[in-house]
Amino acid sequence: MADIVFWIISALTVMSAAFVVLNNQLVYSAVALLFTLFGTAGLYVFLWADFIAGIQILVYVGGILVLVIFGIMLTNKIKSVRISHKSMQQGVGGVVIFWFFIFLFLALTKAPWVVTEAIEPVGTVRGIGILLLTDYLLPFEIISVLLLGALIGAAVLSRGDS
Amino acid sequence: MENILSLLIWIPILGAIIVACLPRDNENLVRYISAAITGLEFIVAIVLWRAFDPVNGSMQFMERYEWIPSLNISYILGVDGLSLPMVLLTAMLFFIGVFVSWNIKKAVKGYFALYLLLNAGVLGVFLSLDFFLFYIFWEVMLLPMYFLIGMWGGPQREYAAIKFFLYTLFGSVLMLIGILGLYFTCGKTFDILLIMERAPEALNGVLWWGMSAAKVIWVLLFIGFAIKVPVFPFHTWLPLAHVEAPTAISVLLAGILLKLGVYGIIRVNYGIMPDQVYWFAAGLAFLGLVNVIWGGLCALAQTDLKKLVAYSSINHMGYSLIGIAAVVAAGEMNGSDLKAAQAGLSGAVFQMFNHGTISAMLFILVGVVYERAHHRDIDGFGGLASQMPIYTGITALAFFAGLGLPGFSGFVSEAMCFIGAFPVFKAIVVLSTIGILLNAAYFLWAFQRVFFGELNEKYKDMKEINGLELFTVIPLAIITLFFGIYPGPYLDLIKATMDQIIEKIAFAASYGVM
Amino acid sequence: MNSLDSYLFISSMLFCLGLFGVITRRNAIAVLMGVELILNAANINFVAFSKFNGMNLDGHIFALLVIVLAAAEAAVALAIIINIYNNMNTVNIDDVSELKR
Amino acid sequence: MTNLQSLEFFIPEIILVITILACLITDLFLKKSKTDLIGWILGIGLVIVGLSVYNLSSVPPTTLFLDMIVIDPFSSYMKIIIIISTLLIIVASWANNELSKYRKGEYFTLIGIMVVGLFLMTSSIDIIMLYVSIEVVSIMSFVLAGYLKLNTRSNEAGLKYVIYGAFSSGVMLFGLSLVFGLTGSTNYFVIQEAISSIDSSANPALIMALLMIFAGFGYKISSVPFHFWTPDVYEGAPTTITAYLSVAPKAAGFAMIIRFFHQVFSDSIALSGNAMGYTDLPWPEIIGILAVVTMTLGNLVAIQQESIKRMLAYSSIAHAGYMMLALPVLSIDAVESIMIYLFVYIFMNLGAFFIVIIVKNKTGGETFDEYDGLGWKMPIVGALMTLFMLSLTGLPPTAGFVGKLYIFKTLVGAGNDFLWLVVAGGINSVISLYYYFHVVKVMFLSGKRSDKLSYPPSLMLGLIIFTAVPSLVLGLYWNPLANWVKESLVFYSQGM
Amino acid sequence: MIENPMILFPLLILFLPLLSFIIVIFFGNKLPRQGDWVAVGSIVTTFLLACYLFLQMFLNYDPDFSHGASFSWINLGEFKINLGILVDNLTIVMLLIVTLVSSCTHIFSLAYMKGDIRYNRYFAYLGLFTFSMNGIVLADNLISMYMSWELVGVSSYLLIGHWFEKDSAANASKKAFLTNRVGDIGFFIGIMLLYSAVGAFAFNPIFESIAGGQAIAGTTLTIAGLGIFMGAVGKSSQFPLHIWLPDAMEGPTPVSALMHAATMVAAGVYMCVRLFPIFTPSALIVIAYIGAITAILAALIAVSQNDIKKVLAYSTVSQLGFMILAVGTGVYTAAFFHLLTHAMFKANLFYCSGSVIHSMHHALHKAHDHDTDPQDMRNMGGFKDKMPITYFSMLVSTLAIAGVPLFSGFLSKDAILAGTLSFAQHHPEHFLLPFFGFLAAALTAFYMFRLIFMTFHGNPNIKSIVKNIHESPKEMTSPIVLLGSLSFFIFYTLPHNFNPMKDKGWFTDLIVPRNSAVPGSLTSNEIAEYAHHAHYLAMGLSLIVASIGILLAYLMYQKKVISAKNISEKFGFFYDWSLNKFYFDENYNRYLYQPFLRLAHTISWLDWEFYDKYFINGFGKLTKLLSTVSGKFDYSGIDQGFVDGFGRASNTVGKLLRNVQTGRLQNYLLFVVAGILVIIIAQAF
Repeated sequence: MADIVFWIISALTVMSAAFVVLNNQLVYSAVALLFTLFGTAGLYVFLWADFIAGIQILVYVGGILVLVIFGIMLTNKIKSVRISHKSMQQGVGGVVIFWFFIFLFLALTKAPWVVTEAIEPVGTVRGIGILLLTDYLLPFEIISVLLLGALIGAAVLSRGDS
Repeated sequence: MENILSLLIWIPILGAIIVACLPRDNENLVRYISAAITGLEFIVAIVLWRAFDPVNGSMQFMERYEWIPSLNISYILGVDGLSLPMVLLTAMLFFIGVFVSWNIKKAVKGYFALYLLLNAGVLGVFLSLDFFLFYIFWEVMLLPMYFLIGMWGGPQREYAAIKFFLYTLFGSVLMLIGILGLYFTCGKTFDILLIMERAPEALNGVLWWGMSAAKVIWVLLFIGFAIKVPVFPFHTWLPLAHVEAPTAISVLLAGILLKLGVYGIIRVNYGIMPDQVYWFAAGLAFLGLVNVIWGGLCALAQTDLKKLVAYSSINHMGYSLIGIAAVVAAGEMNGSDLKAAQAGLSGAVFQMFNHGTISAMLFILVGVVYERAHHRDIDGFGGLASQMPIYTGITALAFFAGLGLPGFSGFVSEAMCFIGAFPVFKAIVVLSTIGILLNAAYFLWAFQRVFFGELNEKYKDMKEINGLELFTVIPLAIITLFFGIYPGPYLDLIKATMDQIIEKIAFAASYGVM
Repeated sequence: MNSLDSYLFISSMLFCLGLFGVITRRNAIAVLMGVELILNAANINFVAFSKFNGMNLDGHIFALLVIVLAAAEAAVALAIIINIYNNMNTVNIDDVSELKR
Repeated sequence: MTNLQSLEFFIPEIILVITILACLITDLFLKKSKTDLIGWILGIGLVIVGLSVYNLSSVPPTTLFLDMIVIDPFSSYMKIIIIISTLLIIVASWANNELSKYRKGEYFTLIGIMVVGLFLMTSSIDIIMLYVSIEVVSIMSFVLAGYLKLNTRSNEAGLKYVIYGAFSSGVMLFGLSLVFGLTGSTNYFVIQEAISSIDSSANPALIMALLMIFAGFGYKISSVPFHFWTPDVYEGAPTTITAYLSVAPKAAGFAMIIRFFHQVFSDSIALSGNAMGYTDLPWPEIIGILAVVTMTLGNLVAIQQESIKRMLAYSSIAHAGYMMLALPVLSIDAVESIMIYLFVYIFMNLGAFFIVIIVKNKTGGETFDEYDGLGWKMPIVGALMTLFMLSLTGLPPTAGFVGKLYIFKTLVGAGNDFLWLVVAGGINSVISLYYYFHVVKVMFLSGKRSDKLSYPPSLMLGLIIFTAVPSLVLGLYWNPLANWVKESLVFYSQGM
Repeated sequence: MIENPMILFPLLILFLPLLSFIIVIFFGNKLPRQGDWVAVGSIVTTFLLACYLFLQMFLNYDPDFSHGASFSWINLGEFKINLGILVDNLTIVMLLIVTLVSSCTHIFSLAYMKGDIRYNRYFAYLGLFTFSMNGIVLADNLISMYMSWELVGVSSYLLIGHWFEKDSAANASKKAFLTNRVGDIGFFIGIMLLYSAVGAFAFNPIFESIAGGQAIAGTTLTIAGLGIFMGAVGKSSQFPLHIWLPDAMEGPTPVSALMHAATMVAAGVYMCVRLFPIFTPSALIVIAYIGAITAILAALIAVSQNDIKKVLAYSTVSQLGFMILAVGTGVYTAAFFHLLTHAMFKANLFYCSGSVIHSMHHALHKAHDHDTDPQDMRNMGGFKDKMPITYFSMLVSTLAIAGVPLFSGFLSKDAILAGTLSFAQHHPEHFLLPFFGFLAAALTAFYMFRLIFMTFHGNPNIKSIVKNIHESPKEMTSPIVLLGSLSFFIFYTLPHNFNPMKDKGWFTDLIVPRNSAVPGSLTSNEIAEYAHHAHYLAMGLSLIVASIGILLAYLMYQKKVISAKNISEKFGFFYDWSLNKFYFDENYNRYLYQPFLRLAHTISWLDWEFYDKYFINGFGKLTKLLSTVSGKFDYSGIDQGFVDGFGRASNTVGKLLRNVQTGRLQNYLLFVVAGILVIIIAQAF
């Protein structure tokens, strides 16, 4: 059962991702991206990463995707949702990327990944929390500086002065 | 006396700074100060010459200061019989050149500041005994030259300037690689004398790209110097640069800068890799032959007087190359023919000096007529001999000196080059004697077209050569004549050093692999 | 089933699709979407490696930070886009001189 | 070292963050015309930071924050380079007319934040830290590149920068994830150990990862083929930011690359002498080829630029290529040569950009037409520009030559495998002469003597003289620099 | 050393003319009479000094009389050049010739060149010439001989080009110099060959070492000898380099007399005589043939020339051929003897022709006739009574050159012919040599008398000028008389012999042939012996051929019994060839000069228009092309064009976003991905 769900989610993720890059209507792509992101979150659940899955939905779907759609809407004087945009070199690109995928996947499957058995934890929040305040304190703090900067930057750029 | 060599280098640098600080509207002041500085320089050079001990063939007046210890770079200067005549020639030609440039009107201050900087660069190359220092001076010459050609030159000056620059830079980059190669193989030092000591052993058996490193380095350095000489096929910057440069700069280009190439080959290639001389000498002689014939033929076909003189420089430097190739006669396999080696090498070094004076004279004289007629088309004159007898006389003298007439110094050195190279490179020397005929042909033909025949009506008011111009030419003419009649003083000056070089090369034959 | 390889398959699939998007799309926002796919692919990797390496939470931290960074990036991108929007509107209307230059 | 213990050695960054906050707060109370004051605050703060960096440069190398970053002389050296260039940029920003329409408070604040990121780039030894610091720098750069809100070109620069920045960091991230998967750690030293003992079946994945990671690195130092953002961003961004992007992130990027390749992809003996040690991965060859392609492309394309700013953008690509030449060798000499090159590069490149600012302030343009006869109208600017061009070409007796000398020396000394790189580098210097001297030609060779001489404002004059002096003096006497670099050539490594 | 008059006087003889040159060229204009007195004074002094030397030699009467002195000119340790002088009988006789003819020329020129615009320079150049000629004569080594050799060429260049306004003069001077240079190249190669083998430049060590047979022998020596002989070919105007001498007649006539008849052109012969010991038998054969061919060729040309100076010029070439022939056949003292006698009578012939031309010139000037050529014999005739001194003097010299007994030419020519004949007797395969010799002798008699008859006898061809023809001034007639009288045999057979048929005299006593240094050659005694045997036969033959020549000329040009016109028409082909000098100039021009110039132009074109333009600049162009290509690839050039106008960022935001990526960037990425793919495949799988 779990496998079936896994495969369904995987298929959903990949197919909607394909839709994102292949569809000619920008808004449709954005919506397809939503499904991909949801699918990814589902995969995180399968990977016992409940916290990350939540963050994925909160930040990605709730934040980033909205921003993207907002951007699309804002920059195209929308009269309909069909904002077409063209692609290029799909043929050659497709062939190259296909082979790239083949070899990438081959390389990845052949590689000796570090594998250790583990049991499913009750939740990862606690562990992540501890790590963030011990081992990864510095990145965590720096991220805050970064967010501050991004905030200032976004504010500067979008404020309508001068 | 201790630091006389530094004095030689720093006087013009300080002079350049002084000139740059002068008010830009007082042009005459700039000229007088430049003349004074180069004059002082000339005096110092003469003092150096008087104090020089010709019996001692090694470096004299050595100065050595730590500079960049982390790379083993030092400030080392020294002078020997090879560089001293060149220093004298440089000081003299730069002094004379100030008067040749007297009529420069555009940005006088900039001109003379760059001029003095060039002076420092040239002297630095002749005097420095540390590769880094050598290279710096080598490159320092480029920038003033670029501006001097590019700003004060003829119609195609910008093209000529950048071409000169690119050509030379290409050579110097290769040279830099060669120098770095030596730096590493010879124990991380830039000290030329130290490298000379260590190189034959250190380079033995080292391979670069599967080739003997010594050979690769030789070729890299050689190309760097060959472009300056210029050796065919690296010569095409020269006619252009000479034609476009203002007169004084052509004088210096031909008179001194070309000598740097041959000087470099003797000092660096010969000094550091004497064993490889045997490997390359035939090629060198052959290139000399090509220079002689190719330059001569090209000169014959020119219609621009200055270009003719420029190609004649290519032709004349060919003799020098043949001369330096002759040094292999001293090797065992060539019968240890010391007299041929001496004749060839000394002849080549003598030829450097002589071409310096003669071509300087030629360019000054071309400049004189250009100043009056504003063109240099050989066929556009005619009959000037009746209008300007003194000018004609001096030009005749210069042309005869150029075509290697006995009684002028050029003859002595060319003959020595030939005589020296003959035992080893019979065919090449015999073929290059055609050059003697070519010399005569292009000079006399040009002379005839410019000076003989009926006077061209356009120039019936042309002014005779004036006192200032005479002042710039006469000393050169006197030197040319003096050394033509009695070359002894010059040859005595260089003899000991030449003997050292020959001895070294002769010795290298015993361990060098062909 | 449900092995590391299957996650790697999905992540490399997403990565390649993202790459494809970046390579083929002409629209800036569409390219940005391709980039998001790539980030997601990487995140799947991190989390997957985390799980299969004895629940090593380093990967989770990494993924978390990536998500945050992606958000910041998107915010800045959007700010720039909005700025362009503002700018264009004004420029379009009155600043003809700059067009003529 | 634990987080608390680390704070003692983290003082520079802490001071920096405090300065940033001070900037931010002060900005709230200032009128637009007074925002130059923020520059003063940031500048003074940076000076203090610099002093404390200098103060810490002699402490024994150690890791901080539980193996997140290190403090060692190498990072201190790079930090000082970054501080010097930032200070110069701050001063130049006061005089840059492009910015006069905007508030500069946020501008300086963002630069401050960027410096934090750059500091961390030079010192991180954990791939998470690496990624975060790169992102800090990138995101600040995006904003700064698009800072001229009213200028479409600047907007465009920002947009392009964002998109390609995100793309590159995404690809890098994927590569990092593979490394994480293969080694199970994010710490450099653990990764290094794991890689040195890894099965050869990992090679395809490792190469894949390496190439992807290099996408991120290459993007930061604008190496081909990740340079594509450079011309447009450099051209569109405010000139001060262009100048800044061409030096500081590049320096930090090289620091990061050196550290990464040293401590991840090579043996621990790599830095102990001239001997090179690396795994059997072909990364030296790959980087060597990329270096040659980078400088060749940079030089070739620079030839046909009509805008000097754009030409300098390509020239900075070429310079990245020169520095990359030394990367495959990665001996002590190689790192030394890159460090020296970076130091001299700051001055000559910033000097050139400052002159672009002067000319743009005066004429409003940055194409070659604006430079026509400049040497006659503004002799000092012309002369100094010539000096910078000389130095960028790498001709003695300028600092640029010393940089090239060290690079070439490294390559010649490294032996046969690298000789072709020297030849390529040499030929490229010759090519570069052509376009650098195109500027000189335009400035001096055309145009006539003008009776009215003009001089730049004293602030800019001071700046270009300040950059010109090292550009010349370091070409003649760089022994102190060489010694300092030698002293700074100490990396933290696991064995210590 | 220097106190010894046998050293000091030669040195004075050498340098006095140089001093005169320096004074006159620099200060001539400021001196009274433009300084001609300086030149004349110095040269007469040298003549007197030469007379003193001659007297010394004569009193000594020692065939081995020899003095020498040298100084170190170049000393590099191993490589040394000592320059010095060698004074022996040969030198002294030659010095006497040079100074005598030179003095005469100076005096003659006082009148002849009066009023010339470059009067002082003319005398200065004469001084330079005399200096360099004396240098050749006195040289004791190859280097100083070569140096003087070239300097002689230069003075010749300057003097031929004295009237450089005329293109023909300018061309002639250049031609003379360049042709000489061709010979000089050979000379120099010969010097190098000798030096590289022997290690010395001075004559005596070279002879010794050749005699040793170790250092150099066989073919090498032959080549060296022929190389040195090349110098003589050029200077003495031998076939095939004889073309310059007739053209050199563009110079003033006294110059022709001095240089292009008596001394400079004889320098080649002098050198051959001086260096005779180094020539191998095979080299000598070549030399002999060159001489014989030159003699006959020039004589054949001379018979049809109408320009009085051209006839004399070709006659000179022919006589020089005789001398070279004599050298080649081994009787080189005969060659020198002929040099001596020829110098006297040929100089005189030129003075006489100068005198004639001078008066023609004046006459034409008076008649305001500027079209008539004053040198064309067809315009002359009947001058005998108007210019008696000139006529008689010229007649005497003509008799001498024709080889009539009682005159000097008979003695020397006879000696040469005897030598040639005996050579052919011993080497029958070389029968052509005497044949050419005798035929040339006959032709000489013929064309010289043709000249006499056409100029002085018969009726005036242009009556209007004859009345204005009169004898030249004393400055001109006195040298004519002096040299004319020196054409009598008696001056050469003193002090023992008064028999005009025998050449024995001081000359043969003092100038004795030396053995060749080449091992295996005939000794001088053997050669003399053989020649002696052939003496009477040769004398007879030469008398016969001379009579035939004179008679023929008499019949054709005096009596006009035989019509010259008829003959020339009958032998039209030969006449054409002779008149046009066997088309040497034309062929040289077509097959030598023009191709050479074309080669020069081609090379120059190659160098400048091709090599530099396409190859060197090709690198630049290639770089630019690459730059364009990579620029296009890296960034669309079209975009570049719009960059400054921000047209690319066109007016809607959407468009900006859409176009923000140019396709190039994505191409890039594609390449990158493909590149990575390749690397992966290559490296990892």
